[in-house]
Amino acid sequence: MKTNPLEVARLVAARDLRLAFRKPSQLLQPLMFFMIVATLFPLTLTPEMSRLRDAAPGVLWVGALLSSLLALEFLFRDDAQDGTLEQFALSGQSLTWMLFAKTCVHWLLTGLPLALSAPIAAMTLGVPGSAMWSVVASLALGGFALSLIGAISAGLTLGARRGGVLLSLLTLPLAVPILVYGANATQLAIAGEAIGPPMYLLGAIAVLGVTLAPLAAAAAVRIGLE
Amino acid sequence: MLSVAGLHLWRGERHVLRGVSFTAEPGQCVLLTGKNGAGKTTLLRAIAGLLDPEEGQVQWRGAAARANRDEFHSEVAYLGHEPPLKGDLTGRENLHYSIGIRRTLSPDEIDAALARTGARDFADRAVRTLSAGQRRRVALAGVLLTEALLWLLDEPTTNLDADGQQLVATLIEEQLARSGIVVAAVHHSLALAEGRLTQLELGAR
Amino acid sequence: MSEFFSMSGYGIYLWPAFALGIGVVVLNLVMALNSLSNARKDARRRLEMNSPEETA
Amino acid sequence: MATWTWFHRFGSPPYMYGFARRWAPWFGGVAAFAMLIALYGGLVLAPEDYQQKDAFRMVYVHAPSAWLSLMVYTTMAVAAAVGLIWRMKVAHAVAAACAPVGAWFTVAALGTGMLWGKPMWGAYWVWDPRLTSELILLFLYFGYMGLRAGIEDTAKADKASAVLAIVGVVNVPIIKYSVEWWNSLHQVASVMKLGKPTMNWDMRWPLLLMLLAFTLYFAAVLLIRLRAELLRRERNASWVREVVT
Repeated sequence: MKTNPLEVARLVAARDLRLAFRKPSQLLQPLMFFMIVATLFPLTLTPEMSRLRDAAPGVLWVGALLSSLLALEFLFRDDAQDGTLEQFALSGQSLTWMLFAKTCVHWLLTGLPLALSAPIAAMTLGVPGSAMWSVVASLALGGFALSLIGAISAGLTLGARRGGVLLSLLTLPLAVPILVYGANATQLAIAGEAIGPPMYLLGAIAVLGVTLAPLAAAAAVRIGLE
Repeated sequence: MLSVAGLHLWRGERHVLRGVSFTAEPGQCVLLTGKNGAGKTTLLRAIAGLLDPEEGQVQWRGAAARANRDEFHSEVAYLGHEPPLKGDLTGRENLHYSIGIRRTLSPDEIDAALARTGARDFADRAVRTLSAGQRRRVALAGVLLTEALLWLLDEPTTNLDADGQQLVATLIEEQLARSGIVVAAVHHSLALAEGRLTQLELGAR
Repeated sequence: MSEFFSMSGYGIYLWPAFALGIGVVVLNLVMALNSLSNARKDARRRLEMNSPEETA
Repeated sequence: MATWTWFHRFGSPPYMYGFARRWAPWFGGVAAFAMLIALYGGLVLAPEDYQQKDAFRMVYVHAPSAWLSLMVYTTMAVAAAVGLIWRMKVAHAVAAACAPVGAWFTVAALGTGMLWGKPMWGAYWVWDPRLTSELILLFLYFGYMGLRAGIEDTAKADKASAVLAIVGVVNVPIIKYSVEWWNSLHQVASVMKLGKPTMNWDMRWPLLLMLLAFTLYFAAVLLIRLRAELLRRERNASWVREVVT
């Protein structure tokens, strides 16, 4: 009997989770990278908390963006090399749906931990404790949108030489809106204001991403397998 | 049932497939032969729909395979050069996930398939630690588990010992007996009953 | 005339901008023609190399 | 029926090659003529702006460049989509021919914008929303060209970059909106916006003519580049022999 879509998604997700926990170092590296980037700013800018606080949204978001770019490289690469993506593409199931599941797991393993650990970095940048929930929420939502867009670029660079740099080159301009709204939400949170408007816009991008990005990623992956 | 008509395919500068045509009925096996680089793998990948031929068509059950991709693929098992296995998972886990996304599987079915290909003894070891031949046996169990009508096998006997090569021949015979179709790229001919066999030599010009 | 070139003092910005714009226009035309003539040369060279039978 | 034959004809490389050869000089000629008249109209005939004085004449080179930068990207994405959906090789060649031209005009739009900005804002670079969007557009072009260069097989590069162009074109309005939104939050006081001062007809017709001239010019350059692309892509086809000898 043909597997139903929910079960397909569960199996795809379960496999990725199991593999990830057998190689935890790959999960932790982007996180450490993020922490190091956040540390470099006080060292290069100023140790003065009041000035760091102004720079904090930028530091957190650019750091998060760069470290999620690092993690994006692993999204499809192993699966392309060992033939797993080929089996996905030939399974008779929707590749779009399977890649969506993969992308969600990717966010769960990289974007979410990054958002959850952001308060540590934020604290060292002088962000007040009252803003922490908003920082976490904005980074989590923005990270999800970023994973969706990144999935397209990760698929597109499968067939390319020097995929790593190219992946960043493709993703960064597309990520501008996410960065703008996300950093603004963080900024408002630090100032103690409501973060509603940028969060809604970020949410709108995430919704658009959920509907369109997996389709584009599936098309990209099929091209990459040729 | 499977009909390939006038496939032309270029890889960059090379005109790899130059108008390949053949048909295969249920219970029939097509062996693709030819030198290295003659286009055996390319043809198999084009039939599977992984490559997009510039000209020509692959038809399955009388309809274009490309137009009904998902239905076509649910009846196809493709085994490439490298067994599509995750090194960090055991053979059993690999099959559970990779075949499980195609059809609902019980653990007993997996066990039976592994036993059939002689892979049960090492099915609970991480694939990374298996020899190339052992991996191939696990992958063959995967092909069995798909219950697909059409098998597309690329050098299925690679890395297998004499026993294993015999096993592949037997598995193909059984698939044909079930009215399945097998298209296989091979270097050495397989010990198969003549009547069901068609040979197609590629790159012969 | 010099009044025209000074453009009420904005000439030092205006003329470089027009030079840039026109430069890009000319450059693109030249590059396009160049790439066409290269492609034609390439094609001709290939035709000379390959004997007629082979190019079926 | 008529549209269908039209579609097939334009899908045929030799037909398209001949079409490009016939029409490129006409587009180019008309464009050059219009450009000269528009230059004269803009630099000499048009009166100076009461606020920006003669600096407003920047618009005659900045606006057409900015227009082309976006128009070329859109053309590229439409061609890419046609190529992807109808598997039309000529359309992919059109998309490939678009990218460098578009990138160059984005550079021109940025450069002229900066030269306009200096007298208006007192600095070459100000984080003006339009300049910022233009800069991101340039990065989008870079990504597109990088992806094309990174994939060896032409057919594969065509398809992958087509997906990217479509994703990019969906993103362009979102980027533009987000940049404007970002700018409105950080409104710096009394910065004069680049762009359209209120223009009377004497000022406006040279601009419209210049936009037309740039568009025709782009058509001419595109057709020339298309011929080069077609020759390169179809080098094994028999029609190439006839057109180059």
